[in-house]
Amino acid sequence: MEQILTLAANNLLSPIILSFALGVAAALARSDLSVPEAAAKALSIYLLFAIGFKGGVSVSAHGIDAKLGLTLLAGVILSAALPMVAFGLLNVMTKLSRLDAAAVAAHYGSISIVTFVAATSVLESSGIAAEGYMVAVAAAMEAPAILSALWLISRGGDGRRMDSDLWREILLNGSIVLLVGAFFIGWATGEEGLAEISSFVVAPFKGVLCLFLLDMGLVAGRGLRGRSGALSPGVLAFGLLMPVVGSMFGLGAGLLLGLSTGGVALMMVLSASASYIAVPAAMRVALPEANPSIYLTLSLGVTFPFNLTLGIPLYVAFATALTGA
Amino acid sequence: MEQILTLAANNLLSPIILSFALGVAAALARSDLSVPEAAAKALSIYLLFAIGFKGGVSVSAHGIDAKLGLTLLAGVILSAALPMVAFGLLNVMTKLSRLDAAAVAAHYGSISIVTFVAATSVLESSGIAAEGYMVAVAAAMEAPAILSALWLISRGGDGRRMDSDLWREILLNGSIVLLVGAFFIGWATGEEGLAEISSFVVAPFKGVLCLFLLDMGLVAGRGLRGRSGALSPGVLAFGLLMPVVGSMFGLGAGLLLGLSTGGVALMMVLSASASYIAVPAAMRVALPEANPSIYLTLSLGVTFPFNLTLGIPLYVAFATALTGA
Amino acid sequence: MEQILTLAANNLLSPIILSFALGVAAALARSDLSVPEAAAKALSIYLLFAIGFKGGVSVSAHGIDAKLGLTLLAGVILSAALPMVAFGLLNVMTKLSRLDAAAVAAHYGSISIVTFVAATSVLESSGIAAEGYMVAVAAAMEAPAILSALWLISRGGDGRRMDSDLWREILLNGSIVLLVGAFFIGWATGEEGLAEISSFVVAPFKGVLCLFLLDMGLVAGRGLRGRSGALSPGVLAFGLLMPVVGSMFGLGAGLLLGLSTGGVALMMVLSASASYIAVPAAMRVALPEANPSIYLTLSLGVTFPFNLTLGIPLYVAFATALTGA
Amino acid sequence: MQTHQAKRVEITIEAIMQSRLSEALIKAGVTGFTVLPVLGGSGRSGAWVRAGEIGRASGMVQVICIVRAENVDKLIEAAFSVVERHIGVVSIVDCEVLRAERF
Amino acid sequence: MQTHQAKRVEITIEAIMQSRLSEALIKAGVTGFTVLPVLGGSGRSGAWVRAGEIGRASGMVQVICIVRAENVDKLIEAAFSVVERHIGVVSIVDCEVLRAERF
Amino acid sequence: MQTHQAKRVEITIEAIMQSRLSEALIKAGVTGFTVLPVLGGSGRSGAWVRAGEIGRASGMVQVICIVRAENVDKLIEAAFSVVERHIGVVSIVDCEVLRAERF
Ligand SMILES: Nc1ncnc2c1ncn2[C@@H]1O[C@H](COP(=O)(O)O)[C@@H](O)[C@H]1O
Ligand SMILES: Nc1ncnc2c1ncn2[C@@H]1O[C@H](COP(=O)(O)O)[C@@H](O)[C@H]1O
Ligand SMILES: Nc1ncnc2c1ncn2[C@@H]1O[C@H](COP(=O)(O)O)[C@@H](O)[C@H]1O
Ligand code: NA
Ligand code: NA
Ligand code: NA
Repeated sequence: MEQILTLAANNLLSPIILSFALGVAAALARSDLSVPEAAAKALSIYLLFAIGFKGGVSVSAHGIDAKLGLTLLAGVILSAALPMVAFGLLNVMTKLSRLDAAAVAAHYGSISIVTFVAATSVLESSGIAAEGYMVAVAAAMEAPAILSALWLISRGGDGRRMDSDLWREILLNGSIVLLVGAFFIGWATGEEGLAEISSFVVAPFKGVLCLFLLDMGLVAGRGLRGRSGALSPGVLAFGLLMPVVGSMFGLGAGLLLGLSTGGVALMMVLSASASYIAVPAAMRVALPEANPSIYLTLSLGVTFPFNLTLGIPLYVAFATALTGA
Repeated sequence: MEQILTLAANNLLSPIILSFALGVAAALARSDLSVPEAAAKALSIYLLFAIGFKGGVSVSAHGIDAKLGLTLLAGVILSAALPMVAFGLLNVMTKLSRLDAAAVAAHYGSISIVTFVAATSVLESSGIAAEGYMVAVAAAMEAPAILSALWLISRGGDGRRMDSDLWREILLNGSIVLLVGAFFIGWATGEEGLAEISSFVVAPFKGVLCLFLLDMGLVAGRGLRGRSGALSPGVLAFGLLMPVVGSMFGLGAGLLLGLSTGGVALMMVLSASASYIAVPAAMRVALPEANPSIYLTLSLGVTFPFNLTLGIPLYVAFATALTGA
Repeated sequence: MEQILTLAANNLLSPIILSFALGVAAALARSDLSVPEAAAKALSIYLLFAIGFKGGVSVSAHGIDAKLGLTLLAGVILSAALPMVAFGLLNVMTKLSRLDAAAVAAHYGSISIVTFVAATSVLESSGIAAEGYMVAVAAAMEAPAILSALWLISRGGDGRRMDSDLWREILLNGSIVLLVGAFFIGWATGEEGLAEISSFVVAPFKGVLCLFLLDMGLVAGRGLRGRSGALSPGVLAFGLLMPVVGSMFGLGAGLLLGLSTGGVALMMVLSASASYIAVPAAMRVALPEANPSIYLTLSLGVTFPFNLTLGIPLYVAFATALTGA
Repeated sequence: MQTHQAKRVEITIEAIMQSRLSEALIKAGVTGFTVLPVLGGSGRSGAWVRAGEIGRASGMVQVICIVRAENVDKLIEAAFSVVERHIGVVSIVDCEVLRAERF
Repeated sequence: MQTHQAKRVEITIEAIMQSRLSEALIKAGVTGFTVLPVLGGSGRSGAWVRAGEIGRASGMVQVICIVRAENVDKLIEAAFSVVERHIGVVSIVDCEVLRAERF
Repeated sequence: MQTHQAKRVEITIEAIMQSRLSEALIKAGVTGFTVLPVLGGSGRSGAWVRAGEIGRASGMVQVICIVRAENVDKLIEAAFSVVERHIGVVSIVDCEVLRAERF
């Protein structure tokens, strides 16, 4: 318990979290501070490239693990199953329509790569190692949740939501391609490749993450300001409960697979986090009648800050305790 | 004197100033070289974040100074008072209308954060320390000058210029919020936080400043090319005289407060510099009839280059001589 | 031969080339991965500034070489002459109209600065030194080819293509001005200037190049996907043959001038590479009836990837063999 | 200079639907269109600005399509089939064009 | 497909005034509008391009507002009260719209 | 509020030709114009998107010019002399403007 608190306090006082808080505060105070869209996208390209690349280098260094395949599979299953859990909870806790509930559920099966990145940076600071291929697991967990949600809807008699364009857009969305591509580049070039570009992908990483989270804070804060009315107390409670529930599924999977402490923690983080890029875009195409204010505010305005500030230290503490590290 | 010349020569031959000169030259030659707007904004976000953060870290390292409060107050007073001085000088030296003179005056009470950043980098190269909280003073000096200018106008019988939106826009403008926010983040996380992100906020700082000043040079050069006709000789002379006059007020304040050599130099730089972001925007809203060609060309095309090239070494030399360092 | 293969294999497995390949693959698979235009432009500004600056520092360190003037002259002559060679080859190998052939020819006389940058990074990794002023030669080779192409057209009775605006646009285009400007800044500030900003212009250079080539790959891939139909087999063959032919002229010039191994290699690279920024823009103004699909796809979709992957190792190997290093 | 009657159709639609709209327009025989970026807007589904978009997924674009009057119905039906379930606005203006052979 | 008569009002105004204009429009009962970025322009107060703006403070935007004909006067008065002392241009075009219930 | 008849000319043209078009317009006595960015488009010379432009040299812009009806012919001739050999579209719409003294 004490360890959790220390970790949480350390986490809350890191420049990364404080930058996020600054963004939220600036947005709530209606400051005109803003990061240009192109710059925010460039920062995210940098983060995806760096995190994928470093994951690949780590795999090339430690050799390929027998558990890789199983872990990927577990990720896919979690991503597909968590929307069912979320949908059930939403039916109990809220009065959302079937459509809105399915759309929200899709977000919680999928993942937030920024939460993942923030968690790796916390692990690193704490000196806890993790399997390099967890970035590949992250990529594998992006899409299955969307299919689950559409299946939930089609069971309600409302079909024909997917076209082949949407398939391609989901499976080959920019983040997945960049993350996986950089992972393979890191794997192929290994330590030697890392040596060449480490003063780009390693040294400034945390600083870039600060600026990126500043922008995320601005975006989340604006969403909260403009749309918080869209959330009933039940929906809000779901946004805080679901990540914890999800993380428990991730914990179970991680322990079953026998992952390292860091691996278990990241599996929890992936299960706990909710998408706010890939899934919203897919929902706008496939379920345009679902209300974006609900799923965006919930995912980015509630669950993301929760995971970033309290969730990550909690998951890391659990993983540490239960893997006996 | 010799020291001033050496300092000035060193300053003029630094990559930072030469990058600015390259930008001016390219713009005057009508090259199509340009830095995308989003990139320039991203660079300025980086600079504000880094300078604020480092200021905060320095305060956390040296402890809070009893003079902090007084220095902030002095900054506010200078910002509010210098427009009166400028307005007086303009009435004597130029034939500008009351409205245009007040608009110009507002710029000279407020500050240019890039001039401040360039000055800190000169101080650093010369090994001269300064109070970390000078960035907070910079933030405090942005806005008061605007009120003074509007007061000057309202004395002419022309009132009702401020609405509550404008108040918020001025006090919570992006630069101030980011600068002050990063200052507090640096203060809260201290040396430990700096260690985490110093390869982002410290190592590449001067290089980023080069590219930023390249863009500033392009912008200033384009302004000079397109609008220099707007400036009469009297107005031009004001643009060169006023920073020196302003710096003397800053010098007095700095000596009275007993600041360090670097602190006095920065106080001079702040008083000498003229705004070209916050104040012009406020003027467009509050005094739309004032001619932007005059105040923009003067502030960015005349005073900014003067301070950057000759002013800073001059102020540093004065501060060094008079603080007996 | 073995050395060529090793060099080629090393080159193909560098993060830089793999990033390019990732971009091409993502574009061909119709992923929505994209680098914002402003970010891509910012990256290219960084690369031009860094490469120019480092070239200048190197000149300041090694003193000015008697061959500088002659090498510049050789560059201008090559740039003016190679379009004739290309035009002849195109008439033999393809059925392009006179207009399209001249437009294509212009591209092959001019240069691709990214190919040049990639080559300098290969040389660096292999520990092969080159004359610092080769960046100035690169700048000098951008424009003459355009005049040659217009002369080729005007011989066909079709004149009056140049206006003074176009002259200025070509000679003072952003890349040339930035490259040459940064070269002079590096020259003026020397090793001391480099020390100040080397953690910006040296350390992250290769990493930035990765992201830039990712974007180039995306752009080239999209071009190939959308427009490859525009290329007949003859035109395609030209796109692979011409760089090799060009490189032989560069080799001859480099050997005649007595350049270092690296200098000869870079002269080959410049002669082999084809423009895809400055010349296309000039062609849209001067020869709007020429088909951009042909010259863009050829230059960026065929010749650029060829040079990047196979060409550079080949040219370096040749240069190494023939300068006896 | 001789001009010709035509119709200028302006469709404001979510960016994510733009490729689908383009395809539908091309299928409906449209010979060309132009896409403009949109900074922000306001409507029944609330106000938004591109810079402040949550998730940055839901920006909009404006597609402008100039057609001969006789083709406007086909175009609008094609557009409507895409826009129907989505937020967005379609407006039509009479215009004149140069170089009618292009439309 | 059935269309309905409406007016398309286009207001080119300094970016810094846009939030004030939006507020005025909404107060005047407008149900929606779209904001386009502007790259540059030229007018009595001189020429400017966004990329070359001194201080980057003074860019412009174009606000497009489609309203029923009976509401256009109210809209224009609201717009004019904001634009009045500022540089900018207001133009009005007759148009047709789909889904009239939206306006 | 009093409005005045005018013409709104919209010229979609390659970005690289814009400065030449602006000069031609100013020579033709135009008092102002506004330039909008274009994200992408499709026409006889194929489809393109700005983000996917090879070489990024060949983007387009849209120039909007409001003039009195009596000046429209001069304007169009000036525009056409620039656009002629280039790809691009010119359309003209009747509009009303406030503050007629500005045009
Ligand atoms: N009356 C209108 N005039 C211009 N644009 C509109 C109007 N109504 C809606 N829009 C645009 O269409 C988008 C979606 O509108 P809505 O479907 O009403 O939420 C808005 O964000 C605006 O960009
Ligand atoms: N005749 C016009 N047609 C289109 N846009 C115009 C016109 N006149 C002015 N503008 C736009 O309005 C802005 C301000 O105009 P002005 O108030 O005349 O300086 C210009 O920068 C243009 O963007
Ligand atoms: N019918 C049209 N409606 C609107 N814009 C068009 C149309 N035709 C062409 N354009 C625009 O003009 C550009 C060049 O057209 P084109 O000369 O036909 O290739 C296209 O990329 C579009 O941006
Ligand atoms: Na999840
Ligand atoms: Na000042
Ligand atoms: Na060449």
